[in-house]
Amino acid sequence: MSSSKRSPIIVEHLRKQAMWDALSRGKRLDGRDFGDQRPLEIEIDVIKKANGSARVKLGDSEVIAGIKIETGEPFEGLESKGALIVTAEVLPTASPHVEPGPPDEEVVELARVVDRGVRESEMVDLDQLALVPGKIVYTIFVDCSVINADGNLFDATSYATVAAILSARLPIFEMQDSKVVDTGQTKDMPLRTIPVSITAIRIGDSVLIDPTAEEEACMDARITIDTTPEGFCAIQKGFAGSFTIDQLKKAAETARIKGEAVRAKLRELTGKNG
Amino acid sequence: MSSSKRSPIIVEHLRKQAMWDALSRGKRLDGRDFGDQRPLEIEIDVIKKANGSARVKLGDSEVIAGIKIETGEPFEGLESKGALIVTAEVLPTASPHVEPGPPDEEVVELARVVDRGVRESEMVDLDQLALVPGKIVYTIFVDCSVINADGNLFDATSYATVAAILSARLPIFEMQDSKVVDTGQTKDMPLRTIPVSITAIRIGDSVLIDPTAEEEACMDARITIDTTPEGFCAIQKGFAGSFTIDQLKKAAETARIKGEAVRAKLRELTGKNG
Amino acid sequence: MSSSKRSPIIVEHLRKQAMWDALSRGKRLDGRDFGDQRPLEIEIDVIKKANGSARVKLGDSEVIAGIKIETGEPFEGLESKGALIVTAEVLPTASPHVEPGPPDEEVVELARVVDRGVRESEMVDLDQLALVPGKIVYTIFVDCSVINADGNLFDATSYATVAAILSARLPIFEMQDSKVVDTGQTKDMPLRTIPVSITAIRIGDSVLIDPTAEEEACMDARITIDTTPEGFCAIQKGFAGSFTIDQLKKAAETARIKGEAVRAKLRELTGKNG
Amino acid sequence: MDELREVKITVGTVKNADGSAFIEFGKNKILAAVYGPREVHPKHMALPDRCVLRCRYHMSPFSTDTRKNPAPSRREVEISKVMREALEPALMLEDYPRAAIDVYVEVLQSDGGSRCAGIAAASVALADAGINMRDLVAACAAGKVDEKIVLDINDTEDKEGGADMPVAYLPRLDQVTLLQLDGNLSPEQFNECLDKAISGCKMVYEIQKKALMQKYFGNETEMKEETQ
Amino acid sequence: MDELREVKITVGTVKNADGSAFIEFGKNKILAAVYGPREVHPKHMALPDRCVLRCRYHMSPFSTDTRKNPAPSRREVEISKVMREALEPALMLEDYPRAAIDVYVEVLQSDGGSRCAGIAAASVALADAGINMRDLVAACAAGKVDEKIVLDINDTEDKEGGADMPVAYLPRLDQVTLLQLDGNLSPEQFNECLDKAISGCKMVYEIQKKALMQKYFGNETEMKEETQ
Amino acid sequence: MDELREVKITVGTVKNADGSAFIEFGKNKILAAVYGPREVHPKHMALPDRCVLRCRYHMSPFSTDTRKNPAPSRREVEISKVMREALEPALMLEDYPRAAIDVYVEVLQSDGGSRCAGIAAASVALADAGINMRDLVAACAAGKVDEKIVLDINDTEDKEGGADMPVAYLPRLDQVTLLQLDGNLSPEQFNECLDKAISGCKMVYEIQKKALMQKYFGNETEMKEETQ
Repeated sequence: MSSSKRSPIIVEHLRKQAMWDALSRGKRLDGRDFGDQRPLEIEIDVIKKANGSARVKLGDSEVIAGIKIETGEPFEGLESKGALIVTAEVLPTASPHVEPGPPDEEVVELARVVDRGVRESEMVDLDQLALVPGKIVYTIFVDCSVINADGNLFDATSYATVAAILSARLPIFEMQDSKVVDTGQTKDMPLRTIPVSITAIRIGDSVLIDPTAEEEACMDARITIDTTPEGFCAIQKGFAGSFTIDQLKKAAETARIKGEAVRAKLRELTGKNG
Repeated sequence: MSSSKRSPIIVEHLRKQAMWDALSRGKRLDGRDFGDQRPLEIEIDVIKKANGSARVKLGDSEVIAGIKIETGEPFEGLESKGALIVTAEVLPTASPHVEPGPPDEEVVELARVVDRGVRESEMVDLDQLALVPGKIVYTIFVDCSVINADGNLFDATSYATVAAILSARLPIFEMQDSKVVDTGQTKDMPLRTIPVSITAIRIGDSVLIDPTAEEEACMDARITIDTTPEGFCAIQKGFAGSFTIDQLKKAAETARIKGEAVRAKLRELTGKNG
Repeated sequence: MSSSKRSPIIVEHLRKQAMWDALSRGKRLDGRDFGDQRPLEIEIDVIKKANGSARVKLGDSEVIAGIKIETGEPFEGLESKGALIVTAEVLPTASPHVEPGPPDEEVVELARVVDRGVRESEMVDLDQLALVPGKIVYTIFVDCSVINADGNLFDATSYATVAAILSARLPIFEMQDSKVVDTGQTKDMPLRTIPVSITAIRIGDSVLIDPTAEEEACMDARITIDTTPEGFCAIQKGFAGSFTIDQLKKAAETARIKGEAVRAKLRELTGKNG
Repeated sequence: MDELREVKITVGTVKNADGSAFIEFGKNKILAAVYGPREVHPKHMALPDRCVLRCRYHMSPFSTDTRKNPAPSRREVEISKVMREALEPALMLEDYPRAAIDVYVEVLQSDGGSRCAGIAAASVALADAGINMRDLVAACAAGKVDEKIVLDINDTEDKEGGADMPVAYLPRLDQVTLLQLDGNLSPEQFNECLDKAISGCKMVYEIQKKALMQKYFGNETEMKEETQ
Repeated sequence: MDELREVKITVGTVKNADGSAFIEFGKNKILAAVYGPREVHPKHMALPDRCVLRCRYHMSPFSTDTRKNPAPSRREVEISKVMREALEPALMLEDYPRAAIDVYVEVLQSDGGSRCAGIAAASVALADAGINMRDLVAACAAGKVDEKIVLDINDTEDKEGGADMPVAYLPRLDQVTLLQLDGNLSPEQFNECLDKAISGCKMVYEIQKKALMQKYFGNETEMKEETQ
Repeated sequence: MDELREVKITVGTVKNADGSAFIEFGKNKILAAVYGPREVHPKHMALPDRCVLRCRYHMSPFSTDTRKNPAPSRREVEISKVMREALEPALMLEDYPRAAIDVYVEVLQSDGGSRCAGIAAASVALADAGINMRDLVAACAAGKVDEKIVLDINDTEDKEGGADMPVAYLPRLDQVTLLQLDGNLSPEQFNECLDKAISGCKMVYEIQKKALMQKYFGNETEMKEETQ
């Protein structure tokens, strides 16, 4: 069951006051402009045992994504498509506030929002990933481990997921005597586009992208917007606050512009188009 | 592990006192005689997506039962029979005392007692529901959701279950190329009889049927008796108290008489015999 | 997640003091020498519904092991071998400190260490237990229930497991029309050797075998050593303390000598060699 | 294309609850019940200066085309969260320190747009429970079908190549409290779709108000409205 | 037909327990152990004016024809509940306020009637633990085989077309504390079956008493009985 | 045969942690992070006279040849326990009464000997967190391959007919805190294998010390060592 939580009142109040003072002067506590992303480092092929992998540092938030490709049964209603599953775990290494255990609602939301961006953009052409349509299909697991958490896990996890997919090699499976055999060979993943997530938060009247953990502690509302070169493919408003229609339309426009810069970086790093 | 619970002592004591006073005058707090059932409303086909459904109001207790019919493997030891599974959830909407979560022992008992009445009466002729005996059989799920709880959930849930089964249409499945195919057509469920549950409780020396939540809070013991036109098919004594042999035999007789009235109502409503 | 626990300080302190006093005089509180095992009773075929069973009393620790043999899929990577699974439950009957529920880390360790001794000794020739290699194999469950706990559950559970395996008869399954059929006949289990577990603990500078619960409450470290007639097959150092290299080598030697006596007892009881 | 499916809201359908509403939204049949403000258990979850809001969105096993496993799915966990976050901005939680309000939404029959219908019903149930609110939370989805932006998509329309955008909105305050998108929209389509969803929210808002008036003022209101 | 299977009860078989009993009832082999009265954990579960009774009925994986999954099944949850409710009326729980009594019943080998055998053993274990009791709880099933009402059905007789009625009974107080029925009985058969089960309970009661006497008074008692 | 695979330890890699280390040990890539000493939740788990040590060993789903289910396996539960017990003797837990220290070990890529590599990394992370320690815990496995006793077995060597003996060791105190064996060894082989594992531990110990020196004294140290 979903339930609202919060920090001690005084602390929350003082923190918000300092944050508001800075924002009212048009600046963030770390000196960035509202539309600035923190430094972004992406490294691929960091896990040799995985079929694809990436490590992303967005400011001090750090995420590793690893891909394992197997075969399995198709999803119900999607019998002639490969299956793609994104999971996320915020490791207890990531901050003093994480407890080991099954994912809570925030982590479930994180995994589902990242999954949605990849799925709805149709980044991977799942139509090409059925071995025996209706019976056996490729199953692509993208598992994300958040190693250090300093805000905006949505974007950091999404970039790690997308970079891992772009870097992945597809093992060539074949049917022999009605059994799946790994030929030991690989080929390119069938890719169509590169989705990019941009998350913004509202604090008072200010809307800023790529928030730190400190900024998230003061946020009134959050929005995560996934774009492709053609437009939008997934959106998730989060946190117990609201946006005006105008703020949403501006955030959407910002997501397109800032997203293009990240997309260029991903293209350059992986040599893939989309 | 099963464990006994209880309300505050004084409250329990005062409540019992008022209840005893009334019962000693031969009356219940809501004016009914000991052998009177509360008003019973049954409506069928309330959920169009289900293969059968019913909504039951017994006084202020309200239950919806919905049936989904699929195919699956038979139960072990019952290889040539269809599978019938009754589940129950007391929704957190039903009372301030329900917490969302996996079913506790009371809800497990509720589901199992309702299931037992249907199963032991052999209401549904499961012998006719094997597609490929030993391999693929019809699987009939009857899922019950208690929406509002005001006592005697056993009977309310049982009536919803029985009415949903009586109203259900069986989808016609066929084997084609060793795969199950839904032909899109339906037929009558193979029915044999109509079981009816009557629950009585003992408070002091009084035995009364169809208790309200208020009466259950004062009960010393409970008994649920399922009858068919021919006799008895399932019984469950519940709660941490006892009955004399004489009280049990009288309760059994009452269950036959009162059950016949409910059975007549079910026959009339659904046009089914049994 | 693994976490350290402990009893009240004073109690622990007083108990250790008395224990140290005795051990400094070269004696244990129950009068045994450091290398003495408590009386060991082993009875086989105690559960007729099982394919093999044994009841072991080691001092006041009592364990029943029962074997069920079925067919199933092989383990991954071990496609042409039968599957052997040892589980353990410390029943809540066993001591006032056990709570019913899923196994905690101590019980997980108990089951895995007992399993390891049987598995690594290659006691059962699993190569002979594939029905259709890669598809259907014999699955041997050895389930252990600790009925009363008075220390050294590792050895008591291991002896019960080994005795149950030695006493077991293998049902003869056959493939008929690509289905498994139980012929109703049985044959000898394919056995290779008899592993024996000997557990020692360190209290201060003393190393003693077969500890009671009282002695375990004072222990600094524990070591469980499984031997075969040829040497060692499995070891587990446990508890949050340490041994010197010299202590370990001596404990290993003791395990060989004391283990041989238990092995002789098992041979005699079951008529099996190994 | 710019019309809602048939929407019907009945207030006060669950006898034991402090507030409740039953919504039929197309083929959706959804029950919302509210308990609270009431004591928080366990106590350490209470907040000293405001109320804790808890929310459960759950689908009955018989509510879907294929039987739904009764255990909560990851989808239900996520919807419970966004639903709570969509309702919270409308509530004056600071009026009930140390207490909890529980909102239970049960989908008895599902169709497209169940989360919006659930939010609309929950909002009415909260009002029925007498909780102090800044505004009702209206909710409605818009989307894309065959490259056209349309209001209020049902099950059969919500298919491949389309897009679905559920929105929750506080009409008096002009605030969006839920916005999700599944599917591809061009920048122009995005703006059109958002505007259309907001217009749908406003239609739902009228139905919500009418249902509450109907319960609390009954035929009197209806007659007044008819004579206006 | 009106005879019990062989029943043997041994008292005090589990060294660490405050009370215990081992029953062999036909092919059933069942252990019951009692801990308490003792402190309740967690404390908020304690009752100010009486003792909490907790009960677990559990089957060992090797106790059944096909291996039983060690996790508690719904059947075990239900039997734990009816077993507790069958025992509770015999106990003077008001003598131990704020405490708990735990009853653990482990089926090592199962046969027909394991819940009755378990109740009988648990009742003896409670007496062995020195708990204040109004009476021992005797338990026995009767049923229908081939249209005849018979006492104490075993595994192989309990099949399709039959009926099974487990009963628990306090002989001194003439109170029934457990009554279940699976299977079809005519009104006449019902009365006959219940009476037969009660008569079986009375036989079990004698065996329970004898087992306790045997432990506490040993051969002395046996000799006395023989000379009577 | 008596050489370690390549071992590289980097200290302080997890920004938020109180102490951390990243170890590459052959193809193992393992992260260890330490939080504490800090308050214990729930409070009743605190100990009045010393610190509670908690330990989690966990494998990322992508760390293994076949994808690992993210839920903790029984193997991970056991390793978490022996890892904690291997670290505890090195820590001065009595210096932090009523507090807890949490050690999280995450295997990002696994190879043979991951528990030893994890212990080595965890020990360095504890030192980096400033926890009072009697010694670093060094760890290394030895084993049997083709009837020969060898140091530090990797994944491909660890196969049927072999043996694997992971060991953890406090070099300054000459104490063994972890010893496991899987596989058959003659008495002579056992002694040889244990000695070889200890010698491996001593090599790992030097690498651990160097990594800590590198972080805290940087190039200065390196230069000093080179001139020695």
